[in-house]
Amino acid sequence: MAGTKAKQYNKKFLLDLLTEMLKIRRFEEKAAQMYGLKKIGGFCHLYNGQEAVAVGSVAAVDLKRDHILTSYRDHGHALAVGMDPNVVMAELFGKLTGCSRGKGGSMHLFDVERNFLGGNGIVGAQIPIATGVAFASKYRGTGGVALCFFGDGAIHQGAFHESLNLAAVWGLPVIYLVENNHFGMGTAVKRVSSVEDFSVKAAGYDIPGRAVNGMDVLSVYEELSEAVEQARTDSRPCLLDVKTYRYKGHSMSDPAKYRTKQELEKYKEQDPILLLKARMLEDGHLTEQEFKQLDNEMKHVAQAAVEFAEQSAEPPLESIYEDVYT
Amino acid sequence: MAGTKAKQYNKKFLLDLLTEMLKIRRFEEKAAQMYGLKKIGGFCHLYNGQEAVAVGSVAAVDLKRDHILTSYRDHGHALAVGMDPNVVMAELFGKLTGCSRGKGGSMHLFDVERNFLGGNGIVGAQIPIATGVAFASKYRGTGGVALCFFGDGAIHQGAFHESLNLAAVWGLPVIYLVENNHFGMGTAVKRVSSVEDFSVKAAGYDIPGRAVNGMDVLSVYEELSEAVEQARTDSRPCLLDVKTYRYKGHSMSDPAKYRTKQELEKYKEQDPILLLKARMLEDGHLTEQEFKQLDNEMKHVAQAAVEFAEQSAEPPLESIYEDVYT
Amino acid sequence: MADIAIRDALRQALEEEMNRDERVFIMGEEVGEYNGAYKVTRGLLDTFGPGRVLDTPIAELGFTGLGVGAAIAGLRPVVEWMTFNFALLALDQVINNAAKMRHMSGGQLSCPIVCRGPNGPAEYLSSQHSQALQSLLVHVPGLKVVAPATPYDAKGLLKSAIRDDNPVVMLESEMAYAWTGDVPEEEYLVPIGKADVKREGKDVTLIVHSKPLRLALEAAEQLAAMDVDAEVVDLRSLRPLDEETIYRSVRKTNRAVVIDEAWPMASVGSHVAWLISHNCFDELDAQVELVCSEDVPMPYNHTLELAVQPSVEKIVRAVRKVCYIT
Amino acid sequence: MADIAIRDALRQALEEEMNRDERVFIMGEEVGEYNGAYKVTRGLLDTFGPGRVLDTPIAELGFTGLGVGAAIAGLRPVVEWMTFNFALLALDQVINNAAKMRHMSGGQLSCPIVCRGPNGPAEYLSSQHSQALQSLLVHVPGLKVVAPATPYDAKGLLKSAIRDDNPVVMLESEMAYAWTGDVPEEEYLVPIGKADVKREGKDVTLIVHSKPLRLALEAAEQLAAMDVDAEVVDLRSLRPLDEETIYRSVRKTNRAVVIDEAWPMASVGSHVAWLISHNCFDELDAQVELVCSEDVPMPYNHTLELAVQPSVEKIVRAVRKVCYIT
Ligand SMILES: Cc1ncc(C[n+]2csc(CCOP(=O)(O)OP(=O)(O)O)c2C)c(N)n1
Ligand SMILES: Cc1ncc(C[n+]2csc(CCOP(=O)(O)OP(=O)(O)O)c2C)c(N)n1
Ligand SMILES: [Mg+2]
Ligand SMILES: [Mg+2]
Repeated sequence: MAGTKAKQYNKKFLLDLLTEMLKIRRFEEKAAQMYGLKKIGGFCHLYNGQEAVAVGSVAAVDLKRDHILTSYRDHGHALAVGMDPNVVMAELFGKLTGCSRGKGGSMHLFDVERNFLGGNGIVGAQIPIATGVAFASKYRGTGGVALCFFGDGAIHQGAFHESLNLAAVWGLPVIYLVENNHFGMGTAVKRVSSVEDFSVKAAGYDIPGRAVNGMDVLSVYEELSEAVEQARTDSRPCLLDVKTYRYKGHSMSDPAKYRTKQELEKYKEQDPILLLKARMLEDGHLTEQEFKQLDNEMKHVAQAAVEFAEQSAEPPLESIYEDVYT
Repeated sequence: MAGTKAKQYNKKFLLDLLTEMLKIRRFEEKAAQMYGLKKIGGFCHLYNGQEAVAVGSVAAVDLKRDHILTSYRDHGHALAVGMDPNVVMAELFGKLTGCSRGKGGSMHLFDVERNFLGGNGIVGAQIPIATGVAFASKYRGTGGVALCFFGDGAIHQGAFHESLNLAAVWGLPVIYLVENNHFGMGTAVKRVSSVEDFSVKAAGYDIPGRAVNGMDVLSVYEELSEAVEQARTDSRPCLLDVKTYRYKGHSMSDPAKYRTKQELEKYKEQDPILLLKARMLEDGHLTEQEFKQLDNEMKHVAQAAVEFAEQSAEPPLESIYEDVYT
Repeated sequence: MADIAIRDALRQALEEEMNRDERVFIMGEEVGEYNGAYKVTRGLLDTFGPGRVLDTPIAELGFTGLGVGAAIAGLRPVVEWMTFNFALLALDQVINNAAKMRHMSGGQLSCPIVCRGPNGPAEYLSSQHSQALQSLLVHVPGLKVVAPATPYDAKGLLKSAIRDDNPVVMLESEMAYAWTGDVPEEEYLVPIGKADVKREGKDVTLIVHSKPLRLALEAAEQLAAMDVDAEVVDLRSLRPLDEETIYRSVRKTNRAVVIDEAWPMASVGSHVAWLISHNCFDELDAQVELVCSEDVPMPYNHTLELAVQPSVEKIVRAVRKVCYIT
Repeated sequence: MADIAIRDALRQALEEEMNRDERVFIMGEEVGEYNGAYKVTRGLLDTFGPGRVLDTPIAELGFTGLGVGAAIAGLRPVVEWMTFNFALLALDQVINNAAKMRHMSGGQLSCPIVCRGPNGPAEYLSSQHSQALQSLLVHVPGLKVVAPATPYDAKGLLKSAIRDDNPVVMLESEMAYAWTGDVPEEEYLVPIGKADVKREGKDVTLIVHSKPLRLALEAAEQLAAMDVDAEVVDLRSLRPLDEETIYRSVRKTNRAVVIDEAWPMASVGSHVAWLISHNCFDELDAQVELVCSEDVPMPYNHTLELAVQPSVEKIVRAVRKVCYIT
């Protein structure tokens, strides 16, 4: 889990990463607020604290040919791939203008045009699916890589094991990225896992495995760039254990009593937004005022998304019979 | 995969191992013959060539407290735990006197009194079940170990992964024994596995793993003795990759065209029965004539089993409603 | 008598049975330290300790299979599935193993496992999280399936399920955990296989199970105002099914409406509707109506998800049909 | 016209569709080098190479999920399940993902996967290997399910299934692979969703699907000798169900017997029996009878396993009942 290389980045690139992370953070705060107001219902899994993972990873792929799949904790990935926050918020509101026409909700965001294939609610189910997406890319010779996010809880599902073996035997360009936020619901990793560093599991499939600092967006970007490049060139899978932390409860209904305030505060000291901000300030790529302004913009984006969602139409009753078959 | 230690064994012990292996060999030959005569139907998976694995393992456990579970290729294990060949053959004939009253057939041999819990037809399904049996032993403090046999094909099932993690996290005394006969049906291990030595997978669960020579009954016995002792003492799982070979096709209907005669002949040179016989001859524990006599006895045992099965009654029609609920 | 919620009735049942029989233990995701995703197991970890209340990894196939193994080895596992949607991953162990163990061993083995958890739609959860999957389990001989809808039945049936020597699946409902009702102070059991007439009537029989019981009772009230006296039969047990109670009622009322929150095809609802059509052919004054969920996946939008499910209005409409009230 | 076996009709369909559309590929256990466990894929590896005919590890959940991923990424996978009994391991990917992809993405994704293989009892296989599991799949909206019983229907339906933009499950029968029948030389399709009247008659309608079709036709012959003229409706497609063809026939004959080799509860058989009871209420001269398998797991003993299943005799008996012939 090395720090970022001494590489130089241009301002625009860094600003983009910062913008994306801020956008997610402010969007999630708005979503939480709207959940409180009962504009959003059901399970709503927020991404606060983990922004560097989606943003750093997405920056490393080429969404013209690469694909992204993740779990129900998918707002961050949806925004990172460039989905319109309005359309995402409208989906959370269950509106017709939502990306999934109000059928999917928070757990099922999709954007086929951006190669973002969801948004899956069954823990671990996206792992074989992403493996199949990589298979399709290889089959067609597109050069595309599949990037599959899943949680530290999902790694114990049999689907993980079956997929890694299949991908290894068939040489599929898929990156298995454990978004290790140290908890699966209320369960700390060490209570349900026999190993602490998941990247050791890679050896059982004779594929590369690495641990990554998921609080540092540039670390994530660099590790992913390397992994994507390798998967693309060698057509082989790899396994990354990306360590991060979620600030909120598992879903909106979880008070998160299973961890201490101190632990949370400790992680917040390495907050991915603050970390990048500090580096940019230091490098002279950002001023406090620019940051404030950017942050305000993102708050407006989130607020505008709410207004868009509010004003959007409910899906008509007859639509229950749609989207079932072609 | 060390050779057997220079340990001394007494004649009776060695003779017992030899007897058991011969019993299985002759029983299987009889079963094949009866299958040809259509006295036995369906899938019939023979154990010829693998005798050392079941016999050496069973010799290492204590069936008063330890349990054994295996797949559909279960005749060898059934006989090795001491089941009456008559009762086993009667089950293959589907007779009322069979261990499973003619309900189970070849794939579903059980003997609860001998702690032999089957005989499972779903590839890999016995792995979590055996894990649960080990759980029960630990729960009750019996000191019992569960010995779980499964094939090289079964290791790619998700159930394997889920079970090993559970057993490792909960400290369950279960020995996961891959009966690696190099093929899952017509599929050579290397075509479906990203690793050749399965014992490397143990590290992914932080448990011990070892490769074992499964053609040498004393190697199997020694490795298993050690593993059983360790599992019993430390209450921890382990993974053994026991290399063996099956002489017949996958089931009676398989002509086994996927391998060469030479490959088969090469393995037959290390035949587990011949290997032990040679050692015993050398050590002066056996004469050619004693061997002949023993072999004849076992042929008689197999023949007697057929006669018993032939003469046994068919289950009555009403029995279809039995053994469904208590 | 005490007025308690279904979740508390279930917890009482677990607690009483764990006190009565030390072979009983409970495992599942978040059942321990988190006190249960829906708080059914609240306090049990404190009372019985981590040896009998076990938090599992997210590995439905593995831990359900572990339960099967523990059950055939003599324990009495209660497996909590966080929801039945996730239990699709475990279906192999339930259908191929738990339901078959006694049979394929010719009666040698028992598999006294209880698998329980919420089934059926909750709210705002979209299509992967809102399925009523009882049909898949009720189809299978070797299993018992119960579906209580009151605290009294929930407690009494769970206690019976734990004492039953067969595998029992128990359907609960997230939406109904908070429903309250009277439960006696003294110990009691509700036998598996007995339906319960929850309201007597003479004009039409409503046959229902699980949480739509409330809809049926409410519909009966509305019908009373229209001078239609509805009898409400709560199946409580789906396998075995108490056909006699159903027929006795229909032979009195000559009209029947079956209510099932599952999809229509190959469902418990359409099966019961056929049974009545078949066995009360000469006594029926009208075709048997089925009120079920629309034959579509569940949408996230709340208006749509309500439109998809059975409702009081739909039940009343169906009753008017069978009573020829225009 | 050529007289060919069902297995060859299926192979022709695969070959033609693979020639027509290079997005079509096939994968499963032993489909390649072994030419298929039941020889349906014989020769396809030679013709299309290992890139399009893939032998998988034994990992039903993994490779079915891989198929789902390949399908949403634009390919047209045909997944062969060695039998449906093993597909219970894959059910999560079929029910939670394949059937939901279009819906939860609000119509953005299609999942044109075909899952096929033998379903239902073969011979001498006991309870884990002899299940007719169509009810579990037919229950689920979002899937299509077809069940041919002649070479003509098998070929035409498989071609339609592969071209269909929805997930299609196809039930075959081990016992029927060798059944022969006429298949045109020129290309043709059988539309999904259309039943076929396999024999015209006026006195009673037999409704059937899959391999019991032969029993129904034979029963019709025997009935003819008794002066009962039976019409035989072969459903061919179970979801969508061609209700009109069923009702048209029953409205003519006024009597119906449904035949299904699955267990009775929550089955396709009892569902169809209810549909007829409901929609032909005024036209029925007798209750609708259901001839299905006994409600027990399948025993190994051949006499018992035949007793458990539908038979010509049982069908004739049921027809006599609905015709009031004593
Ligand atoms: C198969 C399955 N089992 C259980 C659940 C319920 N569940 C939803 S999220 C979750 C925890 C997952 O933890 P992790 O994989 O670490 O992801 P995170 O939520 O931390 O992002 C559980 C148990 C589910 N959705 N699917
Ligand atoms: C879940 C499942 N999938 C497929 C099968 C069909 N099948 C039976 S045995 C077998 C090969 C298993 O090979 P291996 O595990 O190496 O055991 P071996 O037969 O060599 O002892 C297959 C594919 C099955 N019984 N269960
Ligand atoms: Mg997590
Ligand atoms: Mg093998």
